[in-house]
Amino acid sequence: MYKLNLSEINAFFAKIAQNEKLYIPADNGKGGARYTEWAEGVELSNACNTERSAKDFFFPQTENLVDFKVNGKKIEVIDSREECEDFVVFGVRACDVKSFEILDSVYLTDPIDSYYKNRREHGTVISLACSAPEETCFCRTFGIDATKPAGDARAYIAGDSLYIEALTEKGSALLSSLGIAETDDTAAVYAQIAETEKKLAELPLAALEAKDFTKKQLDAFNAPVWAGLSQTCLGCGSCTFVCPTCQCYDIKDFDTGHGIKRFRCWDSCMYSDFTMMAHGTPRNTQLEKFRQRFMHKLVYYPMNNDGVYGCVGCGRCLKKCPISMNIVKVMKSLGEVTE
Amino acid sequence: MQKVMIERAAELLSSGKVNRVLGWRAGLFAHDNTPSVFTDAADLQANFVYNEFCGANLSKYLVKESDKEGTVAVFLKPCDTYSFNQLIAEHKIKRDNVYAIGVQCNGMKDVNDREKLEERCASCKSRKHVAYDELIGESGEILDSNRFDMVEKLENMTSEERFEFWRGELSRCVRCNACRNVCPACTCEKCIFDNPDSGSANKAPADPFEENLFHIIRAFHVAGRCTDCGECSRVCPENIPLHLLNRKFIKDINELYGEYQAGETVNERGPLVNYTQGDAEPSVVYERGNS
Amino acid sequence: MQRIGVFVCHCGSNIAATVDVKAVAEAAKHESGVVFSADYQYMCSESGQDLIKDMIKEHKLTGIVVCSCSPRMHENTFCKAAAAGGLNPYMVEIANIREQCSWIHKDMPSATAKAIVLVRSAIAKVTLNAPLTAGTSPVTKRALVIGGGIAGIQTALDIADAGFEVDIVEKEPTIGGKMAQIDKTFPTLDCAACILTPKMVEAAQNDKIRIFSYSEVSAVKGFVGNFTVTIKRKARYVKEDLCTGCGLCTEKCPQKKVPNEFNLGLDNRRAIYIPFAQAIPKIATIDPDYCTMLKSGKCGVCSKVCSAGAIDYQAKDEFIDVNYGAIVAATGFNPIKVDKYDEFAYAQSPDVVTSLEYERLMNAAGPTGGTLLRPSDRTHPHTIVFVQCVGSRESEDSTKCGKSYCSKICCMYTAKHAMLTREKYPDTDVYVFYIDVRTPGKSFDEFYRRAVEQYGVHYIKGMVGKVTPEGGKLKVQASDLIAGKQLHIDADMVVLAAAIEPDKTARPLATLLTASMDTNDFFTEAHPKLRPVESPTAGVFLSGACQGPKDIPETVAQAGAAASKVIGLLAKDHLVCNPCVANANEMLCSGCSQCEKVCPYGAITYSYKEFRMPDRTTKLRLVASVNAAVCQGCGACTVTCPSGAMDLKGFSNKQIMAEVDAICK
Amino acid sequence: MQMNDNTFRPKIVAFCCNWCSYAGADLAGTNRLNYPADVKIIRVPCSCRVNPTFVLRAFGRGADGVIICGCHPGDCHYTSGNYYARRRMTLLFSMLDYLGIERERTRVEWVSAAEGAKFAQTMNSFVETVTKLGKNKRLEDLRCKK
Amino acid sequence: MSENNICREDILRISGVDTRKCMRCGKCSATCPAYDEMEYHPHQFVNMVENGDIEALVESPSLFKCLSCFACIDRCPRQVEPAKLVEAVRSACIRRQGHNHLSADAIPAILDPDIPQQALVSAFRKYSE
Repeated sequence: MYKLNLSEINAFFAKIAQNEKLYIPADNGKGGARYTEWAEGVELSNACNTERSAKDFFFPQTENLVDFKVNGKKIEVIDSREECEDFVVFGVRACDVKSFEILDSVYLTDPIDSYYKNRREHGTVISLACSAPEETCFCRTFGIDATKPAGDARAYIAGDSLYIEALTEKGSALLSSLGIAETDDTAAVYAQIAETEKKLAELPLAALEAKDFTKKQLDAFNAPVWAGLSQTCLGCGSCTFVCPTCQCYDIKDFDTGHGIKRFRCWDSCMYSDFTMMAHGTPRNTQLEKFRQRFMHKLVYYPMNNDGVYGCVGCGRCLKKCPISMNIVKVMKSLGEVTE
Repeated sequence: MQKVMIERAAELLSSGKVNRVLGWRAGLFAHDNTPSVFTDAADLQANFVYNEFCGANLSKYLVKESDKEGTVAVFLKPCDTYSFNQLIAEHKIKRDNVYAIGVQCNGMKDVNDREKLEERCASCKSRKHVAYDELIGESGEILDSNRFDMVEKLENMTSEERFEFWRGELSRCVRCNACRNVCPACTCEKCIFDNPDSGSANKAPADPFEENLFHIIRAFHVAGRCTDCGECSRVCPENIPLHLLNRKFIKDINELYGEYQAGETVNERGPLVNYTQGDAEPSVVYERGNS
Repeated sequence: MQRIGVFVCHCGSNIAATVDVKAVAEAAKHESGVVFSADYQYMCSESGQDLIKDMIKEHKLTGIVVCSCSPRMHENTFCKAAAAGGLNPYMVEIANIREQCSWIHKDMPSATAKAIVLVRSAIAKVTLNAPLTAGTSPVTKRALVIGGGIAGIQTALDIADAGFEVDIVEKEPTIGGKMAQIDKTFPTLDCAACILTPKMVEAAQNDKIRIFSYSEVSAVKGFVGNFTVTIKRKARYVKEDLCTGCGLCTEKCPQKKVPNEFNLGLDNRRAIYIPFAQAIPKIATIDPDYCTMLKSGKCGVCSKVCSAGAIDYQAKDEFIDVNYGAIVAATGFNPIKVDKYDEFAYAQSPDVVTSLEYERLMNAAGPTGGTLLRPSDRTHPHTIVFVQCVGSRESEDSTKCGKSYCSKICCMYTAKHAMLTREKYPDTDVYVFYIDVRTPGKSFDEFYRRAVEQYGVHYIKGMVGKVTPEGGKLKVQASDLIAGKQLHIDADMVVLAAAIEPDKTARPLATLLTASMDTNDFFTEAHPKLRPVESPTAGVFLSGACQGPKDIPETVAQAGAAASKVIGLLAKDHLVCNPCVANANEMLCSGCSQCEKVCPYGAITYSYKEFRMPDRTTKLRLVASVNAAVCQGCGACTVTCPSGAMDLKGFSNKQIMAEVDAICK
Repeated sequence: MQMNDNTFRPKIVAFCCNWCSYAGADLAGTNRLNYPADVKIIRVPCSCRVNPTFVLRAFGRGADGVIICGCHPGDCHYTSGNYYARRRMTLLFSMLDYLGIERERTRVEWVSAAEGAKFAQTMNSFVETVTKLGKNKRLEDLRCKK
Repeated sequence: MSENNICREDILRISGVDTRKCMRCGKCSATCPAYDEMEYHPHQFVNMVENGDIEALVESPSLFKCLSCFACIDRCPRQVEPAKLVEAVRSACIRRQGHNHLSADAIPAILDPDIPQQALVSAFRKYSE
């Protein structure tokens, strides 16, 4: 394990940033944190997690897929893709690291999404173990250990030091190039892990259990509770846009006046035009749209992915939903009816 | 308060005067209450809540609820009653199907900083209920609010400073549409931004222009109808102070066309569907404030 | 996909001298949708139009763009040519490359570049044009005239003359209006009654004219060609079909103390009355405010003396609905109340009268039988002071009830009064205090000069400052600005030329008609110069002083003009509507009613309609619909509509945005 | 076809009402009154037909200035259209200014059918003002750039 | 003339009167109770101020013959308010003299509360001239 004094952390960041772009969570001046490109003066945030998830790095909100040029009466297709540069993301929490696995399962299985793959290959993820989980955290529910995040490398902040260990070849290549001292004295790390585990056990949502709904799929689908749960859903996309695992997108063409730009953009299953087809949409009511979102995360996804849930318990939707409806409330209600 | 409200709601349900009650349902914590419809007394007793985290403006839900059969009782805070009136004026709420209960409000707390009042409550414009069938607690007065202070501060900046300020704010927009969907004035059958036929729809906000377009048009479409309930800013997941756009329109309207508070009464002709021959010329924009 | 043809006109050298027309035609060829593009010497010439017709057929064009002069010049020409070629005339767009390009730019490259942009913009627009068909709506061949004064009577007579049925609604028990109260008319001094009453009789006897006297308009629905008007026939308590107008009841009625409004309260009438001898219809009316039978149930004298049995104390207001194709407002004027002018002592002394009261005092059928007597002591006045401009030409922020406009008729009728007074009673001294004497009219100034030169009326430039009743006299303090003196005159009578204002019923009527009014409550004309007798609301016309102060000849002229407009309308079986009108997409409309509020024509209405929802339920929703016959296509509603449900045909959101895009490209 | 030299030429979109201002522009042409070719006119039935989205669209697509011309207040062919336009555009332009978009890029002028000279003079002064400001950078849509 | 000339603009500013609103009807003069005492009559006052003929007014005893009864203000159909002009010329005139004749002690103990303030002040100016 590498170790460095926290006072040297900016020098450590500077070293990484010499070779490739580095993104770290920094305070946004609004009481939250967001991933910011590191430059002199950008400080690592103390916040538990960023307001927006880390999925933006690999699956940005909009990306230009291709351009069409209209020349007189001819149409020319232009590959507008720019080669992705190497970059490092530091400070990703266990939940968000887990979300990359879920995104991978969608975008890196056949047919492989080359845009996503390109970004994934060029990105190095240094995770950061949690030490102060929040009341909205429930990653434990999905078997995620906030103290042992995955990634290419994993960091701990314990006492006045930053401990960091490589987990993949990519990670170790990066770390070894930085010339940081190694240490065997990891007692402080373990002490902190123990302390964090205690905190995790005391979280208000610690007892939340992820039930296996897959066996009672139809019961869950037909449960009358959906009506009440979705009743006041506004149909906005805030839950899906802050969610690290929501991976639906739409493709939109934009007429620039002298050509067409084709964009991929995030879509939300809450939107009225989600999966809009010539005949309309298969889910017309907000109840159906609402149900789809949670059935997908809690039932359909686990069914197709060996029981892995489509939720990582980051708790962002608990904070951001305008009407404070969220997956925890859904799981509780659904748990009761499928008992 | 909460206890009285539960009792009254239960009474209304059992007497058959109303079929449903629109209120707030307690959440996992004290601060995540959800707007909800109650139909039985036991549910009310167990889950109905009214505390300082009941910010959601329930009048928006009446658009749907009052269209259903039967009568719905609704609890309205003072600022919600303005939206209520405005929605009635626009034929969005069937008044006959609603039993409106005004409830006293001493300001709602900010979910992000639970010690503080929400900005909209700290600069509350009115504690007066402008519409109700009955009242629980007290109805206050129209207040002398400082709600335009920040707008004024922005007006006094230079054009460059304002541009930077708004770029900083609007660039965070994720176009989740929460501000629009929660807005009681945004009750179109289909929003132009969702309608590919309108020429303005664009789901992929790939350029800062889209952010400007969306927010200018959103604010413009509710100008003269916006009651300044502040829901847009409350729900923004990126904490963009969207109310500053709406308040700019309100401030301009007040200054140029006379004091106007949307929703104060039903049936008033809003300032954008009205005029006087002596209205200010558009050049007034160039003649005032900082450039 | 559209197949668009582009025609670039040289207009001789008007365009070709500064715009490279060949380059423009060539550039247009490369635009998407364009299948034909050419330049031509004169597109508006016969052969130019033939080129359009031929190319439409040859290239199966679905839309054409003509790059030429302003559409205000030849849009119609090219639309007709397109129609002759078998194309919908609304599939034509004009790129204005003359007035807005070749004529204002000197340098060829930039003018040509601009012309190409303008053509592109027109192509972009025409690509989105849709064929439009002008709709039609039927016309009810009956007109309504509201107001039975000289304006209303003349309008009705002229309409009836053309063979159309016309109804007059008059709120008083008789038609005749203000002119019936006037003694003589200027500048000819013929007797008003002598020229008015034959017209009243003519109206009554014309089988095309129905007169609803003692009636009011209480509701108006519909639009041009198809109005439905609810007329309230006020209870008269006398059966119109039975009353013979013998007048016995009006003599026997014991209630004698009713101020006679026809004589402006200068004498009294009975509770059952016929306003004046030549009243049309000559039917008695019971005044419910004074009739003791109606008030307390005790009396019944009139019923007893009426041999025709026409009295009906149980009568109720009746409401009838009638359909009309056109409506004429002829609600006339009234003198303003002058009580607020304390300095003129109108309220203090009965010898201070308004000009209209003076008119009655001079009239043979008036309260004094035509002998000029002071109202206070019925003696003959020897000194009479006329004050001009009382309440006219006051500043807008005046705290009194004055008007900012000139009442127009006062100068002339005061000259008339002064002249007639001097003629009948040469021993009276007559003073006229004026600010300006305004006499623009045929034989008007000559008339005024006659008053001064022939009749010796004292015209004094200056105003009366104060009138004080003192010892049976009126002490008049005034200034003579030319002599630079203050005058003190002991007068016997003071006559105030009170300003005139629109009748109080005009404002609520305008609301019913959705016709617009100015701040003084005069009806607004559709165009102050070019459409002076039409209101901006289609199918509503204006006659007489309800549009602005007018004397009798002007009123009659305008009445005839309004009638001719009505005849022109009623002569049509169908009205062709402008197809470039707003239309509401009911699927998008959310029924907020904002558009209804901005529509200047009342063309938008709301109704509940049943819609099938995507989940197969049905839902009743309030939605807007535009009456294409009434809409004039301004587009105010389209911008007011937040959801874009309201759009304007021919100038749709998409078309305008396409033009913007093409220009900014 | 851009000018050969590199001096900046602004793109100006002018919305003109059919009854007054468009006729005023025609009169400017009939009287051969010069104004820069940068001005391109879009004919609308009334100034009240101009939707704020059109104005924003023009800026997004690369316009450097937008001017709306209508009948003088009180002279509207449709009696009240320009009164509504006046309120809408005042509020819209005030909002654009508030967002830090240069206020000189927007203008409303009342030009009657008889005011050809005023039309030309208005366009000259507007083009001059916008040229001084330079390219619209704060409200352009970069996607539409060539 | 004197070194500190009073100009038309001063009078218009002090009085707040727009002399252009006058339509020369003479009702002010017709109504004036002090007409015969005055060299220049109210309507002439308005006209002279409009023409910038201020010196003649300042020199004229008319200035202090005006009773400040405000009849002209009340009756003027165009709301020109001639008495305010008179008062403005008076105060400009006093300002030019460099001292104020008014003393607070001079105010009688009992006053009709309905008398307009301006009438009082102008009366003091008038009698202390």
